[in-house]
Amino acid sequence: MLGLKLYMAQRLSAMVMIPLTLGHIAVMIYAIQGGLSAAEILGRTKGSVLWFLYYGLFVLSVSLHASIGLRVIVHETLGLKGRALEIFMWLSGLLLLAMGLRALVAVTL
Amino acid sequence: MIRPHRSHPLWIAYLLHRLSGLGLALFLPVHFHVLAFALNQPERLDGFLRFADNPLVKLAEFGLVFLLAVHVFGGLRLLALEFLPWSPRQKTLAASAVAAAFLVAGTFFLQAV
Amino acid sequence: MTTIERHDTDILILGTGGAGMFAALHALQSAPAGTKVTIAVKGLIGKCGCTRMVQGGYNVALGHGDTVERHFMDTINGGKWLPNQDMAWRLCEQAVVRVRELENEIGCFFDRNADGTLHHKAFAGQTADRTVHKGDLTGIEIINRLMEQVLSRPVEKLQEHRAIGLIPTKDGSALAGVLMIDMRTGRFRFVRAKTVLMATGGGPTMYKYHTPSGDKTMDGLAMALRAGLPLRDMEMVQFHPTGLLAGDHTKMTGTVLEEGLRGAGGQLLNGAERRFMFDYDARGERATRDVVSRGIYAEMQKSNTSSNGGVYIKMSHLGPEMVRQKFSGMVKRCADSGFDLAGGLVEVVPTAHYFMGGVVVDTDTRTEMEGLYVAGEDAGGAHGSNRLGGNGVANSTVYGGVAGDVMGMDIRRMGALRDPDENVLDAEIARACQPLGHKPANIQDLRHRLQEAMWEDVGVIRTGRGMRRGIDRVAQISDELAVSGVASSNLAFNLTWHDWLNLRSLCDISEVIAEAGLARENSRGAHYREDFPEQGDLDSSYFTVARQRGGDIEVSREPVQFTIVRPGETILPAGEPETLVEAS
Amino acid sequence: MQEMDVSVWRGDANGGGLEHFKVPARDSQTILDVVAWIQQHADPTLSYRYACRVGMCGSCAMMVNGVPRWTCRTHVKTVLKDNAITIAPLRNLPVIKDLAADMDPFFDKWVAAGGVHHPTRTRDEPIEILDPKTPERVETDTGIECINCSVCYAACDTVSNNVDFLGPAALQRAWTLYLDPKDADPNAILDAVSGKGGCHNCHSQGSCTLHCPNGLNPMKAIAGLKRATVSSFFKGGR
Ligand SMILES: Cc1cc2nc3c(=O)[nH]c(=O)nc-3n(C[C@H](O)[C@H](O)[C@H](O)COP(=O)(O)OP(=O)(O)OC[C@H]3O[C@@H](n4cnc5c(N)ncnc54)[C@H](O)[C@@H]3O)c2cc1C
Ligand code: HEM
Ligand code: SF4
Ligand code: F3S
Ligand code: FES
Repeated sequence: MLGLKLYMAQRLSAMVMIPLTLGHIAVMIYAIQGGLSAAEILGRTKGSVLWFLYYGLFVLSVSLHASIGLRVIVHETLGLKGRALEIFMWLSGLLLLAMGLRALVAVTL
Repeated sequence: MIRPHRSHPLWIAYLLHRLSGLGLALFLPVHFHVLAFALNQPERLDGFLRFADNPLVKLAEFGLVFLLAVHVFGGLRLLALEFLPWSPRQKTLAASAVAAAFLVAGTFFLQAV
Repeated sequence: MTTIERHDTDILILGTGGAGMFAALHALQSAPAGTKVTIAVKGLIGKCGCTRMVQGGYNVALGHGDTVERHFMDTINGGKWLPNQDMAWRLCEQAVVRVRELENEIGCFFDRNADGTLHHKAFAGQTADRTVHKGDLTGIEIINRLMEQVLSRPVEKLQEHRAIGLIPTKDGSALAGVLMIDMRTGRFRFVRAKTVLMATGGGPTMYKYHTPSGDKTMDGLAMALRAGLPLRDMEMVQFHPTGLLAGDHTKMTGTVLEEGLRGAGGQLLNGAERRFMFDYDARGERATRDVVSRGIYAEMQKSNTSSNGGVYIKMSHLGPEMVRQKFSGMVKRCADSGFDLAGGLVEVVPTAHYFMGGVVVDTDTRTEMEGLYVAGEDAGGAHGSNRLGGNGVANSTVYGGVAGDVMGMDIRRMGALRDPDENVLDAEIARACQPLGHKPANIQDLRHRLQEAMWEDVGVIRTGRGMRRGIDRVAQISDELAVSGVASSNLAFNLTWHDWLNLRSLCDISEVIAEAGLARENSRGAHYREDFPEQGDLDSSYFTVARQRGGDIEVSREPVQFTIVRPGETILPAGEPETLVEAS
Repeated sequence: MQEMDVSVWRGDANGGGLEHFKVPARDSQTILDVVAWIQQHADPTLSYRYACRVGMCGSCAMMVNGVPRWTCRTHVKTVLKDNAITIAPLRNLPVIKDLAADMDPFFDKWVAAGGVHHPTRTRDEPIEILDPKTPERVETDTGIECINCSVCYAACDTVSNNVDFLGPAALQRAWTLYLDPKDADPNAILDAVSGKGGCHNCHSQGSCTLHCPNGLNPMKAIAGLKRATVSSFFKGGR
C-alpha cells in the first residue's frame, strides 16, 4: 500500500522533523526550567519570522508524515484500501494541516 | 498478542514505533487545538498551563514527550537502517534508541517536577 | 466412485528436476506458437526431486586443458565400457552448451577463480578438474534459477499431481496420455498430450539406506515397465559410501555425508574403532565410491559394527576447528540431528544414491513408443555401470533440454490428440484403487521389509543365491501389499494411499533389479558379485535389457556397440597425458 | 518407552483444530519424524509435505510451538517444552489440508518481485569473466542460498497485515538479482519492487532474519533495495 513516492515523502518529512522535534524538546525543557508563563512564551514567539518558519515547516512535515503513517496503520489493521484509503489519508493530512496552521497563526502571528 | 515468533527486540521496537506514532498522531490535533486558544482566548491558555502544574497532568505530559522521544529515536534508528551502510548490530541499535528516549524524556520529567 | 477428470494439452512433462524444467523451457522455444505446455509433478515445482540436492557439482569440459574427448573417455572408463557411447558423447558435448545456457540465459552463477574464470574442482575418478559448482549447494542454484524461469512463463502447472499410468492408444502403437492422481483432492485426472516427457528421476529408495528425496519411488520406471517398454542396466545401483546412520525411525538416516570428508583425510573406523579401509584397498578411505562402499559393507557383514550397525567416520584428528570451518554445512546438519562431526564420531553406512538403469532411449530421448520421451535419471544408457560424480545433473539438464527441443519439433508432424485405450485406463484406475477395498494395514512395515530384503540380498555385494532369495522375499512382500488396504474415507492428500502406490512401484522395480543382477554374471562398476568377481571380457561387453511380458520379467543381454571407441583404445590425441589432475 | 504429547492441527481451508497424539520419544528425532510417525502409526490420514529431508528443498516448514521452522532439520530436543509440542501449518499461506500449506502465493510473489534473470548473453557465447570478490558479489553470496521454504514469509507480520506485500524471500531474491552484473535490466527490478506491495512496505520487523533457518538476512536485503530505489529516484527522477 506504500509505493516509492509515499515512502519518499514519509522518510524525507521524517528527516526534516528530526532537528525540529529535538529542538522543540530542548526548548520545552529550557522553558519549563525557566518557569516561563504562557504569556512569556508567546511574547517570544509572536511576530518572529524565524519561529514562524520553524513551526510552519514542522506543521507541513508532520501533516505529510503522520497522514502517510496513519494510512499504513489503517490499511494494515483495518484493511481499508483503494479509494477509501486515499480519502482517509487526505482527510487526516488536511485535518492536521488545518489545525496545525491555526495553532501556528495563534502562536506566531 | 505477542506470539512466540514475535518475541525479539526488533519486533518489539517495531511495535513501540507504531504505538508511539499512533499516539502522537492522536495527541497532536489536541495539542494544536490547545495552542490555538492563544489566538482568541489567551486567558484559557494560561489557565491551561496552570492546570498543567497538576502532577497528574505532568505525568501525562511526560508521557507525550516520552512518546515523541521514543518515536524520534526509533525513527532515527530506522532511517539509519534503511539509508546507512548495514550494521549487523541491529538489536543494540534498537536498545540504544529506547535508552536515548528514556534519557531525554527523563530529563524533561526531572526538569518539570 | 471413480470420477475422472479429462484434460488436454500438447506437450506434457512429468517431473520438475533438471530434466523436466529444461524440457519445459526448450519446448517453449522450439514448439510452434500457441503450443500448450503442461508440467505435472508429484510435489511442488522445483521443490522435489534430486537435482535440487546436488552438492558436488556439474561436469563440463570448459577449462584447465580439459576437452570433450577427455570427459567422454572418463565417462566410458567410469562406466566400465557399458555406456551407450553416442549418448555419452552427446552428454559431454552438450554439457558445454548447457552450462553456458545456465550461466548466460538462466542466470546461474557458478563459483569463480580469483581471475574471474569458472572454478572447476576435481571429483574422484576423473582425469581433469572439470566440476563446476556453487559452493556445495550447486543444485539449489540450478533449480532455483530454473524454477523462476518456468514459473514466469506460460506453462500450465499441475502440482501435486502424481502420474500413475502411461495410457496407450487402442492399437498400442502410440501413447495417448497419462493418468494421474490430483493428490490434493484424491481424484483421478487423465491428461492427453501429443508428446509426453517422462522425467520422474528413478530413485533407488527400495534400499534400507538411501539418499534421494522422499518423492522419488521409481514410479516412472514402473509405469514404463507396465507399458511394455525395454529397461536397460537395471542391475546398476550406485551406492554412496557415507550415509548418515541414526536409526530406523528418522528420515535423516541414509542422507549423504559429503565425499569431501574422506578426501580431506576423514577416517573410517569399525565397531572396535579401528581403521579398516586399508584391509581392502591401498588408497584407504580415498578409494573410489564403489570400493569404499564394498569395504564398509564387508566390515558390516563381519559384524564389526557401530551401535546402530554401521561404521564410524572420524574427523576430529584434523582439528575440530578446521573441520567446523571447512565443512560448516555438514557439521551443522549433523549437529541438527544430534551428532558432533567435528569433534566426535558419526555413524555412517553405504547408501543407495543413484540409479544408472532406465528406459532404453535414443540420443534424441525418443523411446519405442510414439509420443513418449524419457530423460534424466529415468533414462538408461549414458552412464553404463557407474555414474561419475558430476555427470548426474549434466545428464538430466542436457537430455531434458534435448527432449524439449525434440518434442517441440516432433509435434509439428503430429496431427490430432490420440484417444486412449479405455480398457487400459480402467485397469490402471482399478490398480490404483486396489488398496481402497482392503482392510487397512501398516504400509510402512512392508516398506521396511522390502528395504531390508533389497539391502541384504540385492545390495552392495551380491551373489546368485542371495539375489534369488531376494526375488522370493520381494514377491512375498508384493503379494502382501496386494491385500493390504488403506482407509479410504478421505482421499484428499492421503499420504498413506501414496505410500501404498510408492511401495507398489518399488516392489515392481526391485524385482527387475534382482532379475537383471542375476543375468549379469560378472562384476562391473556398481554391480559386484562375490560369485563372479571378474569384470569379464571387455570386447564382448553386454548390457542387460529387461521387459515385462505377461506377468513375467524377461531379461536379455545385448552387446555393447563400440561406436566411437573400442576397449583398450582412446580418442585422446597421441601424447596426451593420462591425467591433468595434479596428484595431491 | 517415554512418550511426548504432540498436538497437531487438523483441518482444511474450511477450518479445523488441534488433535492430540502420544508419540514415542527417540534419540535422533526431528519434528518431521514425529509427524511421519503419527501418519504411519496413529492416523494414516494426516497430511504434510516433505521431500529432501536434509534442509535443501524447503517443502517441510511448519509452525512448531508457534514458531515457523524447517521440520526436517529441527531436532525434537530443541523445541520440546514440558514434554509437549504443538505443530500447525505454516502461517500466512492458505491451508490445503492439515499441515500442508498452499505455497502458490509465495511463488507468485517471487515472480512478481521481478525475480527472474534477464539475459545479456546466449548459450553460444562464452561465460562471462567475473571477479568473485566485488562487494556486489560478496553481498549476493550472503543471500543466494535461499531454499524458498517460506519460513520468513510465515514469520513476517507485514505479510499477514498487507496482502500485497511481496515478502522477505521474494524481495531478497530481487536484491541479489539487482546486484548481478549479468542482469540486463536492473531498472525493471527496481520498478517491480516499488509498487504497492514492494520493499517500501517492510517495517524492519526482523522476524524474517531471526527465523531464516539458513541464516540469511532478508531484512538487510530489503534495506538494500530501499536504498537502491531511493538513489534511483534522485538520480533518474523515476
Ligand atoms: C543427495 C544427492 C546429491 C547428488 N549430488 C550430485 C552431484 O553433485 N552431481 C551430480 O551430477 N549429480 C548428483 N546427484 C544426482 C542428481 O541429482 C540426479 O542425477 C539428477 O538430478 C536427476 O535429475 P532428474 O531431472 O532426472 O530427476 P529429479 O531431479 O530427481 O526430478 C524428478 C522429478 O520427478 C518428480 N516425480 C517423481 N515421480 C513422479 C510421478 N509419479 N509423477 C509426477 N512427478 C514425479 C519428482 O517429484 C521430481 O520433481 C545427487 C543426488 C542426490 C540424491
Ligand atoms: C521527528 C521525527 C520523526 C521521525 C524521525 C519519524 C520517523 C518515522 C519513520 C521512519 C516511520 C516509518 C516506520 C515504518 O514504516 O515502519 C514513521 C512512521 C510513523 N510516524 Fe513518524 N517520525 C517522526 C515524527 C513523527 C510525528 C511527530 C508523528 C505524529 C504526529 C509521527 C507519526 C508517525 C506515524 C503514525 C507513523 C506510522 C507508524 C507505522 O507505520 O508503524 N511521526 N515515523
Ligand atoms: S530467506 Fe530463509 S527463511 Fe526465507 S525462504 Fe529463503 S531460506 Fe527460507
Ligand atoms: S519480518 Fe517483515 S517487515 Fe520486513 S524485516 Fe522482515 S520483511
Ligand atoms: S524436507 Fe526438504 S527442507 Fe525439509
